[in-house]
Amino acid sequence: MNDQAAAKPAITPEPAITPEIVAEHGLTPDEYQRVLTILGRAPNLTELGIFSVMWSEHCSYKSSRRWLKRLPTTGAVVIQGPGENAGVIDIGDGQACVFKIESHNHPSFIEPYQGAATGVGGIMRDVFTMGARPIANLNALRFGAPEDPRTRHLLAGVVAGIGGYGNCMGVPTVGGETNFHPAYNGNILVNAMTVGLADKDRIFYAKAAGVGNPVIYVGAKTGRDGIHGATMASAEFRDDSEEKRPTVQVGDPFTEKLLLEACLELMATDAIVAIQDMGAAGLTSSSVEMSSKGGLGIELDLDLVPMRETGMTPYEIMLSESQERMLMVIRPEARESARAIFEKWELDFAEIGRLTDSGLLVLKAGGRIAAELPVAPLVEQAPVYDRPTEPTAPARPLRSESVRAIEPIAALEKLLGSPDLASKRWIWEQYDHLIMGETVIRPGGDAALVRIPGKAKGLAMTTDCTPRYCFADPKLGGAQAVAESWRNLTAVGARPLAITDNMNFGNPERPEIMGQFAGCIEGMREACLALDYPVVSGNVSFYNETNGKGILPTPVVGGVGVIDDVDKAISIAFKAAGEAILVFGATIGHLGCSIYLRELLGREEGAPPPVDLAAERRNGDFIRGLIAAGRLSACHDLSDGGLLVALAEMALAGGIGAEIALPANLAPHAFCFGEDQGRYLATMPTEAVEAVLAEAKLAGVPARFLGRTGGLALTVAAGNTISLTKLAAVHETFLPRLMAG
Amino acid sequence: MQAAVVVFPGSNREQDVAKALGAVMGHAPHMVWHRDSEIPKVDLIVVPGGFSYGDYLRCGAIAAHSPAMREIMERAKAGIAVLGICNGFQILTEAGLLPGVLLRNACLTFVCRNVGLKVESSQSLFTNGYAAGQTLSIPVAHHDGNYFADDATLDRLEEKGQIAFRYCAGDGTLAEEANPNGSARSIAGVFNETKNVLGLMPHPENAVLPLQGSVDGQPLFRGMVEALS
Amino acid sequence: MKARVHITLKNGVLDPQGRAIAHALTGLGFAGVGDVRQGKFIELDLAETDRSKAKASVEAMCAKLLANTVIENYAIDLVD
Amino acid sequence: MKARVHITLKNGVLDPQGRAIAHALTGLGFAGVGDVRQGKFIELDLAETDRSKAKASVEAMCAKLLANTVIENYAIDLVD
Ligand SMILES: Nc1ncnc2c1ncn2[C@@H]1O[C@H](COP(=O)(O)OP(=O)(O)O)[C@@H](O)[C@H]1O
Ligand SMILES: [Mg+2]
Repeated sequence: MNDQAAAKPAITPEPAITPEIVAEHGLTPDEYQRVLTILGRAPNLTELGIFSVMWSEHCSYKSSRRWLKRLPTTGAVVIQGPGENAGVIDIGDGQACVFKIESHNHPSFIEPYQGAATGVGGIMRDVFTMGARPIANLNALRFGAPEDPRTRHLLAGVVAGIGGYGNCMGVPTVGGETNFHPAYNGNILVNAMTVGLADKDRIFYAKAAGVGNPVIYVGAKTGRDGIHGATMASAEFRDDSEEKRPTVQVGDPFTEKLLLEACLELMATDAIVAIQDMGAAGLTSSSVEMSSKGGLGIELDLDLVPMRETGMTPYEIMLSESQERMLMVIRPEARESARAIFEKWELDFAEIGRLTDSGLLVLKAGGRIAAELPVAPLVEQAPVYDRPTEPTAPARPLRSESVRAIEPIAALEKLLGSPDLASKRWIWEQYDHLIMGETVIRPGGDAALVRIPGKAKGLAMTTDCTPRYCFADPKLGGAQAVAESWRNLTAVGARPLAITDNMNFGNPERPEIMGQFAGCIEGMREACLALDYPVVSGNVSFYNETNGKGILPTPVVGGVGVIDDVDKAISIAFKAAGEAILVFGATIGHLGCSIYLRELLGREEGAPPPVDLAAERRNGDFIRGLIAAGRLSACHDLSDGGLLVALAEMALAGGIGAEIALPANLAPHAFCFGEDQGRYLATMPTEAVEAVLAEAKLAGVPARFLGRTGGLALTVAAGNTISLTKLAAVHETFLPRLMAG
Repeated sequence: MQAAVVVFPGSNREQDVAKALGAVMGHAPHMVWHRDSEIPKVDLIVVPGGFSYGDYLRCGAIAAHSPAMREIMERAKAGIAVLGICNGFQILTEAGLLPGVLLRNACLTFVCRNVGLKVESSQSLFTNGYAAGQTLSIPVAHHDGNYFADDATLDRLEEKGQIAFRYCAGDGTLAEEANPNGSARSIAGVFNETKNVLGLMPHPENAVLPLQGSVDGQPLFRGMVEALS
Repeated sequence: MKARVHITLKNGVLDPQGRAIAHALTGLGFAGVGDVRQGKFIELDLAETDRSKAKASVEAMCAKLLANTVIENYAIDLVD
Repeated sequence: MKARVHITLKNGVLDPQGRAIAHALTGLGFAGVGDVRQGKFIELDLAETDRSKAKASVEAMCAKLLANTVIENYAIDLVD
């Protein structure tokens, strides 16, 4: 190949490659050496640009690949694991669920509305590229301290952007999570997840095939948007990078809606051989990915690329991140029928090249060769790093005696109004969470539940991560994130099936950050194995760091589960007065790393609550059984804030109060606010209690009667009480007040 | 009875309303692509919710000038029933089939939630399934539902009984807090003078099944089908 | 030739965006901000070279599509 | 005094709105409509009477709130 390349060298005149240019493209001297060896000559600027994006952290996973291999990715339900545009699982009845999560952290910090909007647009493309119609969106957000001057502006823009894109696409945004912590002041996290539905035998892949087959460009025109977005997402922020901003990508959800309908219409025919959306590194990664997966060459005539701006160079065309574009390989005889569909939807449709057997990526422009690169080495010889890791020092366990006791009701009132526990209604009411008419469980509870059109069954979905646990103990935190998502799905009655993950970390070149990453992966691995809950897709976002200060390690887990009959699903809301309230799972009152400790005592310390995966599974399977048998009326998993917070959320959701007694053997604040894992609160008719307790005992599931629902107040241990009206006010004021400024 | 749902580029609740209608009609409505100025002979034309043409320029403005709309105006003048929901309502006002305009929500944000709706008049082919004064729970999901018209127009609408729905509290009382978008006089839906055209912002098509948390939208579809069959 | 069109809300039509801007500016500590109104500014490239013809056709564009004359006024300048 | 602020998208920044308008105008039969860009036009009443002070404070308003300087440019005229 090298001789060939030498025989017809790229001849478009472009500046000679200096070490400075190499550095600007984020390639190390070693990596550049590797380029020279592969080519047997110096690259021109376009070729260098292509190497730089293909070998960027974002596209090559060079720092994480070695660790990601540790994640379990197989299982009975897995149709397609990581490596394609999205993961695919079997949900029965010949149907498949296609889902993935993706970060748009850096762009959202620079321009919150467009950054978040294009993030949502990108992940939806990943899902419908595979032939699935998106049926739900979720998002996991992390912002800096509420009092940080930038937080309000960022939160407002991100939420408006997510809504602006998803609402226009007509896909309900049904869930997510939102946390605040000073560690995100300079690096917010915006992770967007899309869940789609397809026929099991109609999944589309990126693997190109058929020498001579036409390569088709469809969607929006190409402009100078976000050039070097991919390399930006792979470079640590310096304060001045707020100044030298790259051109921001602007999203056009209207065009994407047309693209979605046009693609699905074409996918109903047998025209498509391979299809790949143009995401980060647009035309470069899509063309390289398709040809490398097919072991073929590809030849593109850049003069045929639909252009929005004049005078774009091959470099700019190949690196542009203009949105709402797709690349396809189709059967030649389908050309005209395919064109007709895209013209009906008023979208560009251009044949810009063909597949070859040369194994080369050949770019022509103005009748000259603008670039000529061997595809296989570009992908296979991408650098892979085994970066040094330094394990996080174990956190000193915290004796609960050392934690000041605050009267439970007074503490609850403060906690329910604290940033992480306050209602997120202000956010999710800006998302159309009802369109399509299948939303059974709306935002505000545990997992969201969306019925499958025309079926009794539904898909439950959730995103979860507790970064403060991951920071104190990465391995435990990784396991906890997986376990909590599993628990959230279980709490509505669903069978957890698989996850997608979004690993958000600091600078991987720092051993302690790599140590956090490795630790979280190990924990996730153990939890996935213990819970039969494989990883089918994911995304890594490194360099979430400003001036050497990294974010909290944030491995967001997006879980999907199935329930056979949505009528059997239950929400967190109390349904009737006079019902019994039980807590399942062991309550020992672990206060290390708790919200109570942080919000009320200003202490972020101690070891996080242990995660016992065997117990997690035992308890969850037991709860799911009860729900399937229709024996519970409401259920809520216990997470941030502990038992009393969950009880309050259930009461507020149902507009029905409760009275519970406190155990003698445990300090009230430890019992009410400890964050012991693997627990659920559930309600049932009083008559049922005895039998349920007996069965729990047999199943080895700790269970205890707490009290009863009823009234319009929350009462703890006779006497200490607070009205739901007052609780609701506290719970619902934080965000509206913050955002009103 | 026959119905047609007109689909514009960017419409996105056409399936929701087609399902709700189909369920009561016993057969699916015709889905008509906006470019086909030929709309089949039907008793009801629905302009569905969504973001026609991305809601660019003004919500509904661009769709209001499509060939399909010209045809719909003709049919409406000829007395055929026309129902515009959300973006459909915006399109009908932009086209001049209904009075007033829909401005950006007073809160400036998109709002998705169930709201209280008071049925102002049951005297129409759209609302005969309800009792006047009845209160409903129906979802809204819009960014521009802030109904505006000058006082003279509003007075006239009230005199002629052209107000179909108002936003209200659970107990049926009109209140600032119960008005999700700042609409003048809490107006959520209006008829044309001859009451064969209705536009409303809320989504009855998303309140027809128990799993949707409310079935208060049912009577609207049942009433229409009874009146038009 | 180029046309620049200003589209503004008629008096008496409430302007939620304008009001929100005024409120936000005051919140940011800008004193003495009174009424704020937000309108649109649309620039069009036209093939037409004849001024009066261009003017007429932009008039028609405004009346037909660009402005909603129930609530909006428009003003047109041509620049060549 | 009054300030009139024009906020326009920077060159090269995609303007889906402008594109849709151009497309619609052509659809309505207006020939020769080329590029269309849509911006904002904001009018503010200011208590400030000193021109240069007013100018400075509106500058600040644009940078802080009115314009999104990542993708938008702004131009200010004062009229008294
Ligand atoms: N950014 C968001 N988008 C949509 N829904 C959200 C978002 N943030 C929080 N929510 C919703 O608020 C509820 C509470 O979130 P969270 O406290 O994370 O639940 P849990 O602790 O059970 O994971 C959930 O229903 C979640 O879907
Ligand atoms: Mg939960």
